[in-house]
Amino acid sequence: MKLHRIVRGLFLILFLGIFLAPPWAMAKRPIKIGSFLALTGPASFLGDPELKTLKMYIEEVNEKGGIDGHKVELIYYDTGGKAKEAKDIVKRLIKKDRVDVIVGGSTSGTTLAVIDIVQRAKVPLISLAGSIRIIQPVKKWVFKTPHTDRMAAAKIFEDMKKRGITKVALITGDGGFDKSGRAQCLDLAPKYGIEIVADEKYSNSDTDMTTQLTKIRATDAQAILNFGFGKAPAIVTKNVRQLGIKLPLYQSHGVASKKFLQLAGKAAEGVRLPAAALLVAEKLPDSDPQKKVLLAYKHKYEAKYGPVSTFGGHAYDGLFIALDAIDRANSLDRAKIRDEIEKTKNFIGTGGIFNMSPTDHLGLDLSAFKMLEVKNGDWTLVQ
Amino acid sequence: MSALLEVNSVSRRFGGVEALKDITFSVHGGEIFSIIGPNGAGKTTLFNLLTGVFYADEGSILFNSHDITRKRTFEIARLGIQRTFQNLQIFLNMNCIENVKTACHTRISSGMISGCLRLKKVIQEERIVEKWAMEALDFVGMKDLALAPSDTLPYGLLKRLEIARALAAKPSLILLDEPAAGLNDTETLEMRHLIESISRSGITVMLVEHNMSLVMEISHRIMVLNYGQCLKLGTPTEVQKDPEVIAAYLGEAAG
Amino acid sequence: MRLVGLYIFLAVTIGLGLLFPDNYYVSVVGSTAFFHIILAVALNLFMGYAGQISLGHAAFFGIGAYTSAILTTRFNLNPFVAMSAGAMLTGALSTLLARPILKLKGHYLAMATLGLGIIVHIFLVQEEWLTGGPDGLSGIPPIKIASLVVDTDIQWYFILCAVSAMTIWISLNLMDSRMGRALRAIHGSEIAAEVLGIDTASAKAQVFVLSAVLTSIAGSLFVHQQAFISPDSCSFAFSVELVTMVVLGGLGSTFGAVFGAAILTFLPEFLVHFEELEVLLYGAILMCIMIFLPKGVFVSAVDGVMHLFQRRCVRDVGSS
Amino acid sequence: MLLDQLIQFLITGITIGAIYALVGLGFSLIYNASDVVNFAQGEFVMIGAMSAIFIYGAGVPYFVAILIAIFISMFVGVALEKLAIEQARNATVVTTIIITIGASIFLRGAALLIWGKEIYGFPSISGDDPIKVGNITILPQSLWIMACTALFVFLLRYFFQKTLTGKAILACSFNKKAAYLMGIEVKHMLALAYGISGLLGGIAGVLITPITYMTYGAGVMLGLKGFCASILGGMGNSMGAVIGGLILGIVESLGAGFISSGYKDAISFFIILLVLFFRPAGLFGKTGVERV
Repeated sequence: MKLHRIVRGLFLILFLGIFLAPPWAMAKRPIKIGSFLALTGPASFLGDPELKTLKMYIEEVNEKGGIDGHKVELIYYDTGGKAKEAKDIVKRLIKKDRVDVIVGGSTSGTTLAVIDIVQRAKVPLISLAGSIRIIQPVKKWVFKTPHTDRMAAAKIFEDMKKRGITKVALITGDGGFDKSGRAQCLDLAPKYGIEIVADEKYSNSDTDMTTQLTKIRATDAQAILNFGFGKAPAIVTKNVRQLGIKLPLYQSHGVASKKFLQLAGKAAEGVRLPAAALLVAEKLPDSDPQKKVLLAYKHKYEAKYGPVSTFGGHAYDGLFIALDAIDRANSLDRAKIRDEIEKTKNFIGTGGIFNMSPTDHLGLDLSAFKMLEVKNGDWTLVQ
Repeated sequence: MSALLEVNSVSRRFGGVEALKDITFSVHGGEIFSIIGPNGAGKTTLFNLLTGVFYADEGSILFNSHDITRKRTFEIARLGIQRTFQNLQIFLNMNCIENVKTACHTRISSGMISGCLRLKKVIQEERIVEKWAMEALDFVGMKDLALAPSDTLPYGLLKRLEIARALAAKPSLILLDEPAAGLNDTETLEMRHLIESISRSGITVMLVEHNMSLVMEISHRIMVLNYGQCLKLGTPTEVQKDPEVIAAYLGEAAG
Repeated sequence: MRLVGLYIFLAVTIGLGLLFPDNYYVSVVGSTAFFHIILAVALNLFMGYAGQISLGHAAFFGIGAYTSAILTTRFNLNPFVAMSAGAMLTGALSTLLARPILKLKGHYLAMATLGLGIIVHIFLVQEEWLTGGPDGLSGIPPIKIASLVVDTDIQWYFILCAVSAMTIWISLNLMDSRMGRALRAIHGSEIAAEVLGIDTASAKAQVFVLSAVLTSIAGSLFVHQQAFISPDSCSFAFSVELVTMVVLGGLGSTFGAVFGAAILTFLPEFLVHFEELEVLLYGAILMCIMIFLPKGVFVSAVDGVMHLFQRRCVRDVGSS
Repeated sequence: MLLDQLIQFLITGITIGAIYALVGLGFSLIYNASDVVNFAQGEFVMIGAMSAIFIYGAGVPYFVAILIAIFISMFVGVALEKLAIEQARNATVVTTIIITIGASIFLRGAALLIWGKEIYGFPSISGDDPIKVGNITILPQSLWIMACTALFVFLLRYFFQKTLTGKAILACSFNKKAAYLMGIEVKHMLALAYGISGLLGGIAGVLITPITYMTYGAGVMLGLKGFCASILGGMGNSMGAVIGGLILGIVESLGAGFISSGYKDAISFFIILLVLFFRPAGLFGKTGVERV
């Protein structure tokens, strides 16, 4: 009986062993793009479109013959949004897979965790995460494509100022994105003459935020600002309407996807948020230099996977900034690639027009952000 | 003879049930003192009070002139009372000799840190504990099984192992809770010899047992409990002759 | 004889380290495995030996890690001083909590330790001024031994190998000592242990503190190796993972914990190739192992080998 | 104004609490029948919700979709018992805990494969327009949640106290061997208990999704809260689990409202710890006496 069990156990392990043998096979020297994304866990809605975008465009590039005859190979792993996993994965990308450049880090937490490693290993990293701490202070090997949370806060406060709002209630989650956004809001508010009259928090796995919003209702706030991503902002939006709060509701760029509109439904009407122009590509004037790029991306993505989000767009920007740099560098020397990434000028991406420099590893300004408002279940541009 | 254990007017209630009511007796050094009575008479409860598993609601218990009424179990053990259990409480996660070695806890003194670092003191202790444990196993005739995992042993051997374990703690009083229950005739006979040799080695024995012939043959004195009350206390002959006892208990059991 | 397992462990790990110093699976995953080994062996003292359960050990890991991180970055303290401070803080906290928490049994104990872990985790997330919030703290200096700065993966490999060996040594020593037996006795039968004169409350408290302090030291080392710490390194999920390691390898056996830690470290590395199937397979493998080898991989294997021999031996003596 | 706030907090607390209660009830039920703490309970909730969303999405009428979904999570419960728990009958408590944790990971992995990582919503039973009484608002769905929880608590009570099958399950929990000797099919009873537990989870899932949305990983937190509820009330005590769940929900809501929204979960865990320090077997649990 006992032995029988052990034999069964051994078979199980053997069986698995056969299937688990890693695919060692490798072709001749392609360009290796490494990526570490949150494909599972609460931030998977970021990693998912990012991966799809990377796969889709690398396929396209390879169909067109690659870069200078080099095929492009994508090597990616799932972080689950966890910092510790991200560190191990990046070490694996560098040590085992020997990638030329890394595009990834869906969340700020995972990106911040690996900065030390890429700096020491001297591998260029283009992050897809929001926090300003990633590029400020400037780190030699680290770049990023999404607008910073500070820019989002600034854009929101700018809009509030225009509407004459001076008292704002803040409500944020307990994730890295939320916390970092909250810190930027608290820091920036006085510069715009805005007073934060409530600073409520929730946990991202919470099921209901009416308690926090009831407290906010009792303050003299003129607007509510919710910094967060995932399902929580949709719940907040619904709860605001449920409690009959008539104040303007601002969301962050963390909800810039069709999904938010689906989830929040009618409650989303009138919600404003700063986001990349991608969501309103069709509504841009034809003169807008970004329009062509945006529509191309949008059509390609939607033909294959369904509604776009700005998150996948960040991956598009990151991938092509990297590939252009490799093309210009005409070499797979990591230092040369890094130098060329830093020299990126007038790159028209989905997030805006990138102009990087040794002091600015993002290369976007506030104009890259558009202020959107939800009207009739769709995004519209606020002029 | 001086009294080793003095129990004075002890009572214990569980909810509304009086498990023990005003029990008074004393046990002398060196004797075999048995407690009999029908199921639920309070025998095991009495053992539990003596070992601090439960506390008495009223009354006092003196052991070797220490008041142990409110002492905690391990403190009482350190004063020299050991017991076995009606439902065996062998450490099934250890082998035989480890079970017995555990009982030497109070006879040695090294702490957790010195144990972790295996200081010289620990090495010396381990040597002497090994010797004590083998002696105790030898005493119950289980020397050859020292390294056998205890979860593979048959019931009869586990009973003996539990006694070996209690003996290894060097008690002056040992409480045996139904040591012969579930044993066949041969094993019961072996158990009887074992109890007698424990007694001969100078350890006072208190015995709870349902096997009447065993009790009558080896006990010096017997206390009969019924519904938590002491019905009779005396020598085996006195108890056997007592009409009340016969009516309440022996009548059916010995008949 | 007593330490033969430890020698094999050292021979294998040192051998691997010398042969493949630059292999990812050795230097990087291997180092992570050592952390897990230290933690699992420490947890096994509490769970396997004393038969208690803790779903909150990540909290002690976090306290050690954050104390080291904060003291070395903000106050420029020597890493070893910071590590001791972390260990002392953990020791004090666990001593304080041991008595009331360890009065609880089974699932209630699981609940209490789980609660403790989550409270600490929430603190780490919320107190951004101190802990950096969810993004954590970075830029933690490496440790220095004499004048050698430890900052390559293979250096860490050997250091962690030594610490793991030390932890295993401690665990094996404790097993065959007065207090070690007392703990295992509590596991076997708490009441019988008391009756044998063991102050079970005190013994449980002591091993809780010991286990917590070892965990805290591992946390401090972790923070210097990673140069970074964030709350998700000490989350509830991590506590559960540690418990799983101990049980998977074989509760109560030091090398069971070692095997469990190694398996659960390397398994995900291989499952990565299955992409979307990874989570499903991980769960399935976990279930299968526990269903077919309920005593754990290592213990079941050892049992299997010993079984025939033992049974024959018992039968012979039993019938005599 | 303060009273309005308090009432609003309480409504929120009771709504969340009712959900915790349903999940906690599932824990309690399985614990009663088999002494196993089933850490996959949260996944029952998730599977019920996800199934309902997709079946409804496929064009099946609303209530039919809900019924099928509840049936699916019930089936998952039975499958878990038959394929995992029953196979490991002699496993220790800790081993079964790991088995159920493995099961929860497995189910999450399966949900990931089948339904992906998206967040999904589900329509409410009777619309999203809040009912207003002065300054106090309440969603119709909250009322449905409260009502359904009350209904199922009542039904379960009836089931265990009045029906033969219910009593048989209870008998298994007291003494498996004796129950077996009395002619009770212990195996079937256990499967039934898991099935009911899955059913409760499925109901909880269908009820909360309109309010909280659902993802493949949302079961973890719900399971944890349900575990807290059943421990707080006293493991194995069904009414205890319900009251524990309600207390937990209310403590969370009031903690967020009056003390600190960032620390509200810490507050509720602190309260649980405090309760356990004074009542080591929960509020309504019996402290067992070991017979030696």
